[in-house]
Amino acid sequence: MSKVHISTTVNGEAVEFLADTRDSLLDSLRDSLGLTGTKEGCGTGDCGACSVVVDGTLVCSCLMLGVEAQGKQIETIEGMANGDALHPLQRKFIEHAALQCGFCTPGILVASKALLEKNPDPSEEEVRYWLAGNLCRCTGYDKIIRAVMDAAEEMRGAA
Amino acid sequence: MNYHNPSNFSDAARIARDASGVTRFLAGGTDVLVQMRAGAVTPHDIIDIKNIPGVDAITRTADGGFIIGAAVSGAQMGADADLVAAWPGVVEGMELVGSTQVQGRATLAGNLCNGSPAADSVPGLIAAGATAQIVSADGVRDIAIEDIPAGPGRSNLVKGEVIASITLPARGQGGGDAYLRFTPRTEMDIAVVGCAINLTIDGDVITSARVALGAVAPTVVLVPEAADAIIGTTLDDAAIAALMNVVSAAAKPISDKRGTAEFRKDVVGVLAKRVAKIAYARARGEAV
Amino acid sequence: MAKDTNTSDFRYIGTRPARPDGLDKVTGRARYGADIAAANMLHAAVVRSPHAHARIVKIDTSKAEALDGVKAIVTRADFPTGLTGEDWDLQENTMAGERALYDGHAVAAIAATSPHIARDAVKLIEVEYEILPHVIDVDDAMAEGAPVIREGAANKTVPEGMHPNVVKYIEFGHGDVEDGFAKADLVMERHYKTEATHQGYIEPHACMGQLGADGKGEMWVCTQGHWYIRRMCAAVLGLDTAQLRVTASEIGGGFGGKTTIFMEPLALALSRKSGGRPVKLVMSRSEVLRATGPTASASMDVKIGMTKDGMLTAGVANFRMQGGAFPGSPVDMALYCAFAPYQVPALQHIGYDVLANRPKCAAYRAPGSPMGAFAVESLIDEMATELGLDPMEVRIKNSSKSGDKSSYGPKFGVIGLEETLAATKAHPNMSIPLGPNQGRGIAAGYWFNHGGETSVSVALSEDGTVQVSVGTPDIGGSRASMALMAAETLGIPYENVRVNIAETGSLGVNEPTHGSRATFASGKAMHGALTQAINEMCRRAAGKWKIDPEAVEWRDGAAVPAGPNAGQFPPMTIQEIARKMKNTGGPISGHHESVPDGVGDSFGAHVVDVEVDPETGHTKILRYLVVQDAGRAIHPSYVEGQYQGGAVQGIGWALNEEYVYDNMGRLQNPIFLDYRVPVASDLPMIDTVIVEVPNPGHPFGVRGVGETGITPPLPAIANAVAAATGVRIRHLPITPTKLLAAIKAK
Amino acid sequence: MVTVNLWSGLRRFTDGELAIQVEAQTIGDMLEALVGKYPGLGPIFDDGISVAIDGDVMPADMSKSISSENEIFLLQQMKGG
Repeated sequence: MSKVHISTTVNGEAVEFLADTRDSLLDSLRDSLGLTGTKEGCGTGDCGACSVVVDGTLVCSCLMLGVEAQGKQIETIEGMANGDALHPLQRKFIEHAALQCGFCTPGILVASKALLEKNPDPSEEEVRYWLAGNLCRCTGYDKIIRAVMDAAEEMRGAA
Repeated sequence: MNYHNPSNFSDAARIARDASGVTRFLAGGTDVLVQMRAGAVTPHDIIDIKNIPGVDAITRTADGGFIIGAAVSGAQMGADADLVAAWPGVVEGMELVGSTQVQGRATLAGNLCNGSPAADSVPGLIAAGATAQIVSADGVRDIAIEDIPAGPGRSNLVKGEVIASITLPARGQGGGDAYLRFTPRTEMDIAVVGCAINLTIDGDVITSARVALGAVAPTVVLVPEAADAIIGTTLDDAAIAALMNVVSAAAKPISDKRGTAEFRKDVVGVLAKRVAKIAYARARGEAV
Repeated sequence: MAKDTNTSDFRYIGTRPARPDGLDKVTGRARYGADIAAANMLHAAVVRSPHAHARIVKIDTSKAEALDGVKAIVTRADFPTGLTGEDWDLQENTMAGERALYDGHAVAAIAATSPHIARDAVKLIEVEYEILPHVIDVDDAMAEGAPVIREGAANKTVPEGMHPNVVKYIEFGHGDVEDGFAKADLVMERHYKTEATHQGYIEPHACMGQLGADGKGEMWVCTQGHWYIRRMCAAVLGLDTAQLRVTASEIGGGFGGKTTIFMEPLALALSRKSGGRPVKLVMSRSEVLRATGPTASASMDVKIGMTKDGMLTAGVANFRMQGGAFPGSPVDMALYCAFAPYQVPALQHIGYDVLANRPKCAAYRAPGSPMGAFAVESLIDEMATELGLDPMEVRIKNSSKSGDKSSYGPKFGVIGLEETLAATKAHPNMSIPLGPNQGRGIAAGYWFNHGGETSVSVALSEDGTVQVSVGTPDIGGSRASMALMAAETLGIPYENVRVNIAETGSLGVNEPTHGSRATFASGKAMHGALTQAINEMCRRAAGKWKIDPEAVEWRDGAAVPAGPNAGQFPPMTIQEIARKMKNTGGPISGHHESVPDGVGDSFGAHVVDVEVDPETGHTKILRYLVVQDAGRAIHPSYVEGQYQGGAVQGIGWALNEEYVYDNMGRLQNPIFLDYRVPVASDLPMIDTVIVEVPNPGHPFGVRGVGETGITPPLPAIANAVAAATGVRIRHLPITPTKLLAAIKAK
Repeated sequence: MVTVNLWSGLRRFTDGELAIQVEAQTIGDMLEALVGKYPGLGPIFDDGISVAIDGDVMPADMSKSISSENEIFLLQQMKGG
């Protein structure tokens, strides 16, 4: 089966890859581009482990075709830190022990970042509903919610 | 699988008409990709309509209605203040489809074409009296939303037809709509029962209404006798009791993994009561 | 004593530093099971039975073989024969033989040059089935006339005359229960059921295996225990165990479900058949739900006697559990745990392990204990309510104390249930007023904890930093707790310790991270290994000082002369000893292996407030409190995390999670949309209190903390719902459908 | 002489006895002596058991020393999650 040549931008870098038309964007990121920080937990858009941002919109990369990436701006967990400087959310997740196994963590960080860019001062309820599509089976969400709220507060202070 | 990226709806419809195997239109993709991943459907041709100019825009009709392009996402609808103000029930139905991530992609047209009797956005559209613009190689036609679903997973659209947009009528004075569903979880769930009501009032009296129910029949259903139960009333206790009885009687649900028929018949009445109160309050301009 | 009132002399233990793997995990760098690729790698896919029970008449692979890109296909015919016992069970579950025993049972596997080709090939394999009668429910499976899943599977514990699907029977107790019931003022007997649930880890099973014609192999796999993977794969494939080297990837949750094999031998078999190419096999979510995990489902009868002042006089528990088409439901442990929090003069326990046409169950966090607690704690609560007694006081009054004889026979060591219940009673959540349709429920829970085979090495680096090699994969932060204990033992900074999860080639056999044992068992063995290394460092210092090694002590990261030589020489730091070690006798390391004794039993108590919508039967969790004895909390944040995570898994089990089958025995909800684990918006914050009653069997007082937390939620929520509605649901989950029907029937 | 407490389901194999005295210095001796006395216990032990010595539950470590001072229970084999 012939593949389609795709040019796109991932974390600010221009990249090219060949996509089988059946590949999801998640497949393309992981298998074609080697960006395995984005995870597959379900393949049906129900767990959020594959969360990425495409042209400013938070999406499940398992629900998008790789060929749809043509010409888009894609942000993944690998682009979240600025060199050695972690994003406040990343720091707060470590500080609050907001991860146990860590498998859902990239998706939750990407989703939380999208939230705080849209709403810098979310209530606990708003954080919980925004992240309802990101399953975590280890933590019971408590420390995740606290880490997001704390990061939001720090970012507001810095702004 | 062939990936097509047409630049207008006529081409999209023609590609679909001429295709020999399984064909899927790709708007949000939130159902198509799930079906592909499950191995349930492997399209021979997939037609991406998202790059058609205007398909991702919400525009206004001359009389103040809304035209919602087939690729407009739930998140876009929620961000459109005019649309939210006019048709809050339609928007809240759409916003219940999937997670924040799914909201970034999922569309009204896709939710409609998926053909689920539990589709959260469909009762609100039907209650609102919305129509869909259908494009085929033969031309363009508008049909009422309630005429599109044919049964679970099936629609009345034929090969070579594609939804280009959804039109919501002008809201007008004294109108209010609302949608509620029941799910075991607070989010990330399929409606066990859903109910949308759109009504208009003159003073305190309901002058017109449309009631649509989800997940209680093979398709989302419009229940005119439920509307009749509240038209001409001030939504007093007797009217609400009548509404609850009518929707319970109109519901012809099945028992499945998500709930029993008995539960659905009970809860559809409860939802109708709650939805009617919200729609009525909205029509009166009260905050809810 | 509650954690915040406890004081200790520890410098590192009890602090909350950043976990060693934190940076990798927040940047996406950590490598999990599916995050690996190798040159020349193939991708595998598995053909699974769509039938609950069917004879496999014929498998035609010819069309799949003809597909371009398909490199190998295996069926059961490619596996060795003659296995017995557990090894046969593992092989049969990995790949069906004569019959498919459940919906999702593997019947063939394919390796191809891309995942798409492998999946296309799955559709080209033609399997002819003869559908057989099936059975799903545990009570149905024991009934006369039920389809026999396997003749001769029963072990010798099963008395004559039982249905062949009953494969294990257990009976134990003490005292005269009839006499006990005669002394009671109230005797109640109730029937309870719980449905099967899945561990629900977010990372699907994934591995990459490579196996050559020489019988040497490598495997990368997400697992709680790579020595188990090695032994089981070797047994199923007829390999020499030491020729297989298994590396544990980072693991995306396990909760017991990754303590065994499901598909790993398939990757190796496909690799061997394709000329030794590496084969990657990653399950889809629906494969995970259909063919791995889950828990047993349970049908339970409990009868309890209670005096009017709340003293328990006698109890009888009769539990039936199906664990899928193979022996191994945790009915025995359910019974051992059921009454463990209480002192009951007379008890009788009877249990049946039963086969059904469902996937082979795996361990799930405190296996069996949640079901037993649901039945017993629900009934105690119902009886206390009936007698007008405070359910908390009834529990305190009957609670087990240090040195008491346990409900399953042996006496307890030092336990902290009394302290746990006292801290629970004193918690502010207990006195928050409740509104209409709201109710408060409490329950206690128990887990044994576990030691298990453990092998640990430590080694000193040239600059005085220390590496620790353990064999227990880190699922929830155990590397942090190891590093803290090592820092404490050595008197060096936490950051100067690196903890590695060693592959199977570099340590002796280790059991998995299961039974809440990692921090206890690997920690205890590490302490032994560090003691050995410290002794050697003291010996090196003594050599330099030309004094007796016995006269050297280790203090604050340095060897210090002691006894008659005290003060004679300045302390020799670990850095100094390390710098000179190549000239003082060579590498310094320590090693320890054992099956550690001194396991500390674990008790917890939970309090939950719920609000029920009386018109829909929907239950909302308003607030939730976990109180549990940790023995000693090494890294309190991760102890709290275990409490919170366990509680939320229990909430899911109590309210929404269940395996739903149609009348053909097919699983109806094999995706996360319909298998409803709790989402963030379903929950409040989960309050925690860490009680510390140190375990004398561990150098730092550690008890395991991982499992007990899933046990009390099931009854606590059922009790809260009963308090809110006056309706008692005795069949989990408490779905809105069930609860609304019960409210209407009231 | 040590006293071994069995679970009551095993009484079918021990003529109804549940507290059995055997001469043994180690757990290995003890299990061997039990099977010698009641051969029906052999297959049960082969399937795997746990032994609790003074409340410490562990898989049977054959070399572990025991004496008449110890409280000894046999339990079905335990596994954790």
